[in-house]
Order: sequence, then C-alpha cells, then structure tokens
Amino acid sequence: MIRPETAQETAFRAEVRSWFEANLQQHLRNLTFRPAPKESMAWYGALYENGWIAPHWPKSFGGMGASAEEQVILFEESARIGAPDIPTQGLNHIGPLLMKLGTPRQQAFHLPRILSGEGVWCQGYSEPGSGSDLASVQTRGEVRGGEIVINGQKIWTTWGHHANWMYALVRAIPGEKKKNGITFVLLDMNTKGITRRPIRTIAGDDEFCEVFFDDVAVPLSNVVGEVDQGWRVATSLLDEERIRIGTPLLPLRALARLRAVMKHNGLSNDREWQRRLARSEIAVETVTAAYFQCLERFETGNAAGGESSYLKILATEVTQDIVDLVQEAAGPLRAVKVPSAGSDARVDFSEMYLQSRRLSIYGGSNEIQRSILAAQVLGLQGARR
Amino acid sequence: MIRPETAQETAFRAEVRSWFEANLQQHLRNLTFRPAPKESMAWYGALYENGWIAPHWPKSFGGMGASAEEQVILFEESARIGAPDIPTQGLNHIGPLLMKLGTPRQQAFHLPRILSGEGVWCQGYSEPGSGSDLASVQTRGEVRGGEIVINGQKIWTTWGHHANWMYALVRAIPGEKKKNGITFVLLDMNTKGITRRPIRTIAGDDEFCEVFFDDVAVPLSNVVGEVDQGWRVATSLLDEERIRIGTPLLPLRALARLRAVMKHNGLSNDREWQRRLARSEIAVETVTAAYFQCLERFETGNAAGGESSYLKILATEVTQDIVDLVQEAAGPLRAVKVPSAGSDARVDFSEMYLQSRRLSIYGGSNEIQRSILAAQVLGLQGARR
Amino acid sequence: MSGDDSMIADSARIFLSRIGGVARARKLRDSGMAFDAGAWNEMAKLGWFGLVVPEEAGGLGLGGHELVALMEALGAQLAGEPVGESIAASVLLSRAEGLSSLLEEVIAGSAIVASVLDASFKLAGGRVRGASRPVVNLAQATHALIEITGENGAVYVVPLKSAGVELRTQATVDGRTVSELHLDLSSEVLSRIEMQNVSLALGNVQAVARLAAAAYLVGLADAAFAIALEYLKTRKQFGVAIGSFQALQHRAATVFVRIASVRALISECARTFGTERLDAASAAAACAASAMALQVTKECIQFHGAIGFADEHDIGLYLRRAMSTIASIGDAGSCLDAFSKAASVGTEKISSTA
Amino acid sequence: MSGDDSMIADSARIFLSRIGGVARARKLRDSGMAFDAGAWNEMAKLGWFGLVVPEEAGGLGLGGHELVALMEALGAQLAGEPVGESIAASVLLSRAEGLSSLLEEVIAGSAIVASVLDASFKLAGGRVRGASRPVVNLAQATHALIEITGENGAVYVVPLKSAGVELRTQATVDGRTVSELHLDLSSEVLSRIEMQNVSLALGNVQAVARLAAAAYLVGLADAAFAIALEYLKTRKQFGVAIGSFQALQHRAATVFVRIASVRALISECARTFGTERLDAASAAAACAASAMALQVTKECIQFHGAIGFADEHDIGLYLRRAMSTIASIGDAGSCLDAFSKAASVGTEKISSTA
Repeated sequence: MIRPETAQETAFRAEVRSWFEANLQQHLRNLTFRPAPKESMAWYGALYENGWIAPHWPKSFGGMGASAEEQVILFEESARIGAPDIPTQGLNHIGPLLMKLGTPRQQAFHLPRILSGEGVWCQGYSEPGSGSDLASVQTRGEVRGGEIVINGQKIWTTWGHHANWMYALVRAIPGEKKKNGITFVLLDMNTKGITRRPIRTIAGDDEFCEVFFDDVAVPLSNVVGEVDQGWRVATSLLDEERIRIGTPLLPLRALARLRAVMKHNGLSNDREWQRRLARSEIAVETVTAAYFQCLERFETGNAAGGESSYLKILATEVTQDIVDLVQEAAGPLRAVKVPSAGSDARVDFSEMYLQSRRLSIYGGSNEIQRSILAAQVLGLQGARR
Repeated sequence: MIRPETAQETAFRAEVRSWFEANLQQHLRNLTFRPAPKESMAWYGALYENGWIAPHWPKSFGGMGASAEEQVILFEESARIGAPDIPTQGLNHIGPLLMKLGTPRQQAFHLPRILSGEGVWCQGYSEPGSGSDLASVQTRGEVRGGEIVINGQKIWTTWGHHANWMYALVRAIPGEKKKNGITFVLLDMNTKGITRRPIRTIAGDDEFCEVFFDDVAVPLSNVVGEVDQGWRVATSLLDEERIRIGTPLLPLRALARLRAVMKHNGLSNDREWQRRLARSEIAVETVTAAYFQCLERFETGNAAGGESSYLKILATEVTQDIVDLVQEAAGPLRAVKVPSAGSDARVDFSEMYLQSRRLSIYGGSNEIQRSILAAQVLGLQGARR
Repeated sequence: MSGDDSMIADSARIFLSRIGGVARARKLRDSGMAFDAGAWNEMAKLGWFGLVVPEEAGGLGLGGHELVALMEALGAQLAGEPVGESIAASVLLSRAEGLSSLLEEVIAGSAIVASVLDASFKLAGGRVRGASRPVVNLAQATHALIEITGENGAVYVVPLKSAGVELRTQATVDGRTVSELHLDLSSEVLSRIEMQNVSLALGNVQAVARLAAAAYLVGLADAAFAIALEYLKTRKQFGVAIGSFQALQHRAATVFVRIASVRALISECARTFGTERLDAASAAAACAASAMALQVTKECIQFHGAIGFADEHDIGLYLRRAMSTIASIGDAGSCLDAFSKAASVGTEKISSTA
Repeated sequence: MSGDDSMIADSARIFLSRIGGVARARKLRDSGMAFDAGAWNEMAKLGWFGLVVPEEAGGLGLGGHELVALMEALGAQLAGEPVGESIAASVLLSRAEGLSSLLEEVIAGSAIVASVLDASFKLAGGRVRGASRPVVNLAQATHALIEITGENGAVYVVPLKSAGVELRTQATVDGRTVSELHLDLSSEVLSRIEMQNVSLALGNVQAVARLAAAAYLVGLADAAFAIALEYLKTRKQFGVAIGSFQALQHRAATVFVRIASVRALISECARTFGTERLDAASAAAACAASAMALQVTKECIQFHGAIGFADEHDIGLYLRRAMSTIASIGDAGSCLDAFSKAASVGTEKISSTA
C-alpha cells in the first residue's frame, strides 16, 4: 500500500509475515484453484485460533476488529505468500447480515460456527430464470404451521456442494413478480429434500452447483426478519457485500501471477514488460486506495447508496486487465492447463485468466453495477435498459 | 495495402507518385489544417486537369472510374506526400446523389462544376435542436408559386462559410416531427437572406459555421426528388456517404503523423514504439481491407442495409487510436499548438489529435452507427435507447 | 467467397457437422484423446492436406483463399486437428528434392510434419542437441522440420519415433497439448532438405501456419458471436430480451466490427499467398486475429452471464480453443516484430506510405 | 477532506470564482496573455506559494492533503498559473542554506522558480552550457533550478534575466507556453545550492510537482464530468434526455469509476508527503491521473456531440488544459520507469507483496 505505515502497523506486518511463514503449510501455498473447504480448513482453523479469521468483524462478535490498514496488510501478506482462498460467504455475507438483522438466537448459534469454520455457507439467490433480476425469485416457500416448506431450484450457488448451510430467498406466491412476498431463510443443507448437482466451470473446477428443493421443511425460527419481508433483508447489506468483493486481494493475487509468469518467461528485465507491470501495480494501488476510501465513507455515513458498486467494478476490471497481461506474457504457454510445478513456486498461465471471467458476472454483473451507479449516484434518470 | 499490385497498378502508383512530386507545391505539403478552398484550389484544379479529382465517379459523369485498388493507391500516395485536404461535400456526397436522383438539368449544371471546383458545397442537415435526430428538422420551406421560401437555421455546417452551394433539408410544416414533409433543396449560398457565422473548433480552426435563412427564395427546379419527399432522397445515399467517410485516407494520415513524431522525438528505433507503430500499421491495413470489402459488397449488391456503419466506426476509431499514440509519443511537446517547422517536414503534435475528436461525432455519431448496426445488421430488436 | 473457396467451405462445414461439430471437440477433450484418427483419415480423403500442393505433386493445387475458407470452417466447429500445420509443412515439402514420398504420406494423412522453428538446435560431433519452445499439437506429429544453426546449418526432417527424441508434453485448456521438443541424437537419423533458399522456404512455412491460425480464429470468433447473438435475442431478464438493452447492443456492434474487419484483413492476406508479401501479411493477420479472438470470445461469455462461465455451455469452449490457437502463433511481441521486419525488408513494401 | 484541506479548497474555490473561474482561463488564452499578474499577487496574499513551507520560514506549514486540495480547486477552474511549480520549488528552497531571501520572494509571488530537471547542462572552463527539454510555464519563471552533471556537479539557481539565457518558447493549445531553456553563460551568474543530499531534494521537487499536477488533473476531470453530466440530463434527442440512453449511462458510470478511483489514489499519495514514499507515490499519481484525465475529457466531449467540438463551449478547454498539464509531467514511459525505480529502491517498498 502507498499509505505510510505507523510503527504499530509495520510491526503488525512483520508479525503477520512471520506467522504466515511459520503456519501456512507449504502444500497450501501458491495454489491456483480455491481448495475445497476440507483442504483449506487447517489454514482457516489456524487463522481462527490466532484471532485473524474475521478481520472486519467487530470484537463484540468475536472478530478481530481490525483497522482498514490492518486488513490491507493481511491482504498483501496473503497474496505475498500465496495463501489459499477460504470460504467467505459466512465471513463476508451472512455473518455481517446476522449481526445486523438476526435474532439473538440466530447470532449465538451461527456466528461462532462461522468463525470456527464449522458452519460453511452458500448463497441461494440466483435461479435459472433470474440471474441479474433477483426480485423475480420463483422458489416457493409456503408457511405451514411452524415451518416454511420450500420447493424449487437455485443455481450458480457458489460452493453449494461444500456448504452445510445456505441463506436463501423464497417466495410465498410463485409467479408473482415483485419485491414483497419474498422471505429470507437459513437452511441446514442436510435437511431432507435437498439435492445438489455440481456445475463445472470453464476453468475446470466445480465452483458452483445447482440445488433442488423438494418439500424442504425449515423451522420458522430460521427466517431472518419477517416472513414476506425478505427483500429488505437481502438488500440491506448489498453495499457491504460489494465492498467485500472489491477488496484488493484479487488484484494483488493477479499481480503475483503476472510477476511469476514474467520471471518464468524471462521478461522480468524487459523494459516494455516492466512498464506494464508498473502500470498494473499502480492500478492495484488504485484499488487499495478506493477500498480505504469506501470503508471510510461507509463508516462515517458519507457514502451515497450504490456507491460501493464502483469498488466492485474497479477491483474486478483491474483484475481482468492484469490477467490479460498474464496471458500475453505466457506466450506459447498461455493455454497450458496445469500450473507448472518446477523447482520454483507454481506458475499459473491460464487458470486465473479463465476463473476471472466470472468476476464481471457474479455478485451482480458489472452491467447491473453500472446501471446502479448511473441511477443512484449520477442521477441519470429514465433508465432505458 | 497488403493486396498485391498488378503490374498495371504498380505502374499507376509510380505515375501518381512522380506526378504528385512534380505537381504538388511544396507549401501545400504536410499541412496539418485543412486549407481553405481558395488555398487548396490550385491542387484541386491540377487533379481535375489530370482527371484524378473524382476517382470514384463513373467516367460517364466525368469521373476517373477508378478501381478500388487505384483509389487506395491514390489515398496512400496522398498520405505519403502529405497532400492537402480538399473539399469533399461535392465529390463524395451531393455529386453521387445527383447522379442517382437529380434531374438531367441539375446534373448538367452541377456535376461539371463540382469536378472543376467552381462549385464548393456544404451540407445543411444539422440544426440546433437536432444533431443525431435528423428527422426532427425544423427549418421551414414553404412553397409559394414557383419558389420554396426558407426560414430557419442550420448549424455544424462543415465549411459553410467557404461554400457557394448548399444541399439542405427543410420542412413544410414546422413542429411536425416525422420523416415525410421534408424537402431536399439545392441552395445558391449567394441568395439574398442567407447569413453565416463561422464556429471555431477546439482545434482552433473554423471547421463549421451556422447558417441563418431569412425568407430565402429558391426556385422549385432546385428541389431534388419531389417536394415533401426529401427524407428518401437524403437517406438514399447514406451507405455511400459512410463509405466515403470510412476510407483509409484519415488513418493513413494519422500514421504519417505518428511516424513523424516518433522520428522527431528519437523513438523510431525504440522497440516498444516500433511495436506500437506496427500495431497501428496493421490496424490501418484492416481499414483498407474493410474498405475494399465494403466497396465490393455494395457494388455486387451483397451488402446489408446499414452495413456501411461498420466502416465508419472502424476508420474513425482506428484514427483516434493512432492519434492517441501521437500524443503519447509527443511527450512534453504534446500540447504544442503550432506544428514544428524545422528543417524536416512539419511535425504535428496536437492538431490532428484535437481535430479527430469530431470523427466519432460527425457523419452520424458512432453511437448512432452502433445502434444502426445492432438493429439493421444484427437484428437486435426493441432498441431501448 | 466465390468458386473453389466456397466449395471447400461448404464441404468442410458439412463434413465437420456430420462427424459431430462442436460436440466432437467437447467429446475429444473429455475423453483425453487429443486426436481423432478416424476424422483425420477422412480429412485426408477430402484432400485437405494437399490443398495447396500443386496438382502434379498430388495435391489440389489451390491457394490462399481456399486455405482461409477451410481454416475458418475448422475454427467455426472447433476442429482441433493439426490441419493448418500439415498444410504449412506441405508447402516446403512440395518444393524440396527427395521428399516426395514423405509429401505423399502427408497428403494421405499417414505422416504429420510439425514445424519446430522457435528452437536452438546445434550440430556438433555428429550429434544434434537442443530444445524448442513449446509447440501446440506437436504430440500428434510423426516428423518435425527443424533448423540447425551455426556451421553446417541447414533444415532437416526428424522422424519423431527415433531414439534420442523426447517430447515434454503438457495438456492445454481445450484438450490439445503443447510440447517441447528435446533432441540428443545422431545426425544420421536426420534427412537434410535440399532446396534453394531453404531458410526463405522455412519462413514461408511459418507464414502459412500463421495465416491458417488467423483464419481459424476468425471462424471461431464468428461462430461464438453467432451463439451469443442468438442468446441476446432469446434470453430474458427484467421481462425483456437482454438484446434490447442498448448498452449490450452497442457492445455487440463493436464485436461485429472487430470480426468483420479482421475477416476482411485476412481475405486480403489470402491474396498474398505465394508472393513475397505473405510474410508481412500473415504476421499482420496473426496479430490482428489473436487480439480480436480473445476480445470477442470473452465478450461473448460476458453476454451469457453465469451460464457462459459453466463448462456445460459451449460458449466457453471457444475462448479456450482461441487460447491454444494463439499459443501456436507464439507471442504478440515477436509477431509484431516479424511484421515490422517483413514489411520493411521485403523487396516490395507492404505499405507504400512508410 | 477535513480541516485545513477543506478550508483551503473552499477559499480557493471562492477566490477563483470571484476572479472569473473558467471564463478567466478562456480570456487569458484569447488575449494571448499567459499570465495574470493580478491574480498571481492575490494568490501570494492567500499564502499559497508558502503552503508547505514551515511556519518558521514564513510559510503556512501545511502538507500533502492541503496541496492536493488546492491543486484540485485550481484544476476545476482551469487556473493556469504555475502554482504547483512554485510550491514544488519552495520545498527545496526552504531546506537550502542562504536562499531565504529567494524563498521570501517566492512566497510573496515576486519570484517564480521553475525546476528544469530534464536537461543536460555542463560546466566547463567557467561556463555553463546546455539545453533542457521543453518545460511548461517556464516563460513565467524568474529563476530556474538546474542540475549540472559531471565533475563539480551540483544544483544551481539561474536568474533567467541573465545574459546567456535563452528561452525557446512555443504556445500550447490552452494558452500556456512551453519553453526549452538554452544556457551559455559564465558560472559566476549561478548560485550554488548548499544542502545535504541535494540530489534527493531535487527528486523531491519533481515528486511534489508530479503530485500537484496529478491533483490538478483530478480536479479538472471532475469538473469536466460535472458539466457533461448536467448536459446528459438536459440535452434531448429523439424526444428524451440523452442521459436516459443506457449505452451513455454505462459509459458515464465508467467515467465516474475512473475519476473516483484516481482521486482516492491521490489522497493516499498525499499522505506520503514528507516521507520517502513520495517519489513512488507521486509517479503513480501522475501516471494514473494523466491517463484518466485524457480518457475522461475526451469522453465528456463525445457526450456533448457537435457542441463539444466547438471552441465556444467550455468542455473542450478541459481536454486542452489536461494536455499541457500532462506535458508538464513528461512522458508516460519515464513516469512508469520512475515508479518502478522508486518503488523498488526505496528503503521501504511501496508494495510489500513484490
């Protein structure tokens, strides 16, 4: 980061770096794919034991209560050592949502499990007919006595086959297309009637799955907010979610891959490539700066609604620009599927490039984010889609 | 051009080159601004005397009847020697239109004058309220006896203050917004009631003017097509017009400036800049290829309506990309206003860059061209603007 | 297109559809088989590998337009066989002396000759040693054309079954392979190619391979865009076809401009087949087509949203195949350098305005 | 912003509006006067030229955030005076020995010290000879800071009124000037600057100038976008506001992202003021802001259509002023090289992930 570090922050960085070196197992470093939770759980657990698993959670809920600078230091050091991706739906999405809108019982049950890694979450928003148009949810959730009985289907459920809990949107009256009538529920994925089918991605991993519900009965105590009032629940933390997608972590990882490929292909001392690398480094610093700024504006209540969309667009497009360079630097190796595992660290030529296609699609496509910015931040009215 | 030349074409190129060297006065070479017609008229006249003023006109109307290859050779040799820009509204727009839709008298009067340069034309389409939306013409043209009496205003009239003739759209019933009721007229700019005000551009030249009409009486014999049927006349040659905007001439000129600035700033042997130049040269070859293809498709009747929009987008955006590089290569000289006039040829750092802003605006903005392509060529319906 | 090129394109389209089209590419990838011997033999029967070989040498005697038409058809259906590579090698073999039987085998499909030009092979003490950069589809070849630099430098044919030949092969994202060729063998195993100006001929092989790859990429991009366009017209969000959204319409128009203009460029390049301009033209074609194909296939995935990112949908196959095809061209920088060099040192300059 | 920086920004905004705002920039350009002496004296009274000079040396003793706030305000109203240049020079003057009276003059606005660093001046036989690359706003300066390389190399102040000083000046597209400095004069005319590590201090001058220019560009781009946004909301075509067209909305959103993110970057860079990180940070700021400002101002012209291309509309002034401001930074390549060098050789690395 460009921001000068305080002595305390420099000490924190040194502590993080040496602790990472000591505690991150070699075989989990520089992975290119996100390992399945059971493989990364050792690392997740170590971070948890050390109190670093939830930097952005307040201490009152068991988080680290880290400053923005400490968060960025953690991102930079993670990218530096090549720390593996860990499940984030609990930490970044449902956890903060429950802190704000969950019942004390829901909080007491779920939050500690998210921190410990016992509860691995997935998000049940998208459906076959509704990708960008969330409000058109068709999965049915009918209240019968003390239960809500769910029938229907979710798709593009990131890591749905690894999760043991899902938060989902269902609606009482199917076919109705509006924002009320939607209920926000927490589902134990081991409930009877749930079937999952993994979906292979173009990068070759099982990033997503389809989830089918056949009379899945969920106690009403698992509803967040009120029945039929789920739209407000789901959208209450959209800004928070976009900020979590827009951290500098992904661009930093892309940069690490660019450096590795340049080194592998003898381009590290090529002036043209050094300039491209410099331009990419500056772009990543721009993401870090924007991340700081967004956190500060949201914390001080100075942000316009929808402003976080800018961070999502920025971080994902900077990442895609950098992996474009990774591809170009790879030259005749650009299509090689499996990262090289030479004496050096693994070098990934194609994986992150292919994986990164989703960045401009997931979490609300960048087209949707641009429309949000235009309408909510720029005040451009009469959006003709 | 990449296309291999026949022996005849090579001979033609040699002839053009040596004739240009012998006949183009030194002070008219490598001008960066378009000289006013009276300054370039010597060159216009020389081309006319030599039979090269209208390469794309059929011989039957006094043109050269040049092949596509000969046209491209003329463009390349013009860019090579830095030949000045000459008035084109007559040659490229109203001339071909009159050949197709003019009366024999209109043809006999105007076509020879366009060729000789006696008739210098401007186009009266745009009005203050209607830039991209041509059909919303408000200038009034009322038939009274054998005359059509015009009141109103045109704007963005390229070279309106240098022209002695204008072709214009006027409508009988002002306020009505539709495509019928429009009349296509030929105006002698010396008619009583016409006032002109030049508009200075951001590049510092008087590219445009405003034209005001106060009871301007034009004989009905100057109407092309029928009264109230002018929309069909105006749009009948849109494809032809876009092809003339989309020639490789502009990109070739941009390339010549890039080479000159690279040389001036010592970048000609810099590998990074050589590669950028190569990429630009390839882009220009792409324009030439597309130009050949469009001509052939239109000549053989194989073109979709609106297909020419692609050529306009391509040629103008390639030009803009190249002048972006001109700016970057100029470095600390990028803002210098007047081209350097050293021992070498003039080197332009900023003029074409500024002038080129209009390329994506005029002749139907590139946004309009994209909408045309989407609707007419790609069949994307329900255009929600 | 007109005449032979459209006949070739039509018959290729029909044949490739018959043997499975894009589904075949998927099946080959999934089965881990990089090569479909049955299809290869049928392609040989269609005369493809002798497409540009003179009729008197057993070929079809066709030229650049037919090559481009064939390669576009192959790209459109993601046929991954080394057709372009074989055709490129045939250009040299048909001009060399004493290689007519190898040429016959190439035409018949029983031999596949890869050109391994980006390499540093040396001859010393009767042995050839060295290694190449990675070459796409090399694992399918039976022979390699190599150039030995230094004293006694010349172009040779290496039978790849020989002892002392090692391929270091890696799988690519689309079911092809890329291999480094490592040699450490007696020079007696190699056949020296006898012909005038063999280095020039070798450059020609590379140029033909580049033109073929560029045409393949145009066919590929065009087919991907056709799928995306259909999706834009049928997929609904917010109650309307997503193709009615102006932002997407304008981006689709940009994709159209990119494909159409590069296709036009490649059609010009096809005209240079057999001339000195081919070197520069093919480098231009390869540079332009590579950049275009990546931009187009990425944008087509984006148009699809989440389904575009799923392997089960075909659209992602086009990006991945584009990647391995571009890998076969090398890297963008050297391609631009090749263009600069060829455009400025040829006896006729490409651009007479330089 | 909070505290001093917002106070500086507010007072600058009010002052600049009072003296004519953007209309003043146009008037100065049209009159061929590159410099508004009246405005300059008022700026001096506001203390701007001593903004970052310690209070004990007669300055305001403020820092990076205030510098950025002031420069953004200047950019927003296209004030073309060499404020950033003066402030940059003050950083060195306030640390050097024996230059306090020149510093006083700089703070008072009666001297303007330009930094002419991209040059090759040599001292031989008691004479200084050489020439610089073109420097924006140099024609307004009374003194130049130069570095003489080679033996007896040092940093000197040159009074520009001296015999043997020649400026080769050209007008820029926005009414500024750019000049090469040619020297051929006795070294006795020069004052040698006495301070520790003067080269480092000189680098610091360049860094402050870069940061100032970058902030100026952000203010400029933001103001241009505000004009364009207003136009998008009010201009009608086809019966509706053009800002309702989705294609333009998405492009406007892209412009917003570009400006907001570079502004955030520059705010981070402001924090490095007075630290070793300033070199790398200011190079990053200059690179990012230059690219952003061109993209934004060009797009804002395009949003305006034909009127955007007319000189009478203000929007074109922003692009032209961006050009001369970027010219003052130098070229993109050297700026990137400076970033690479500073980010990797500093005692603290900018990016700890490298």
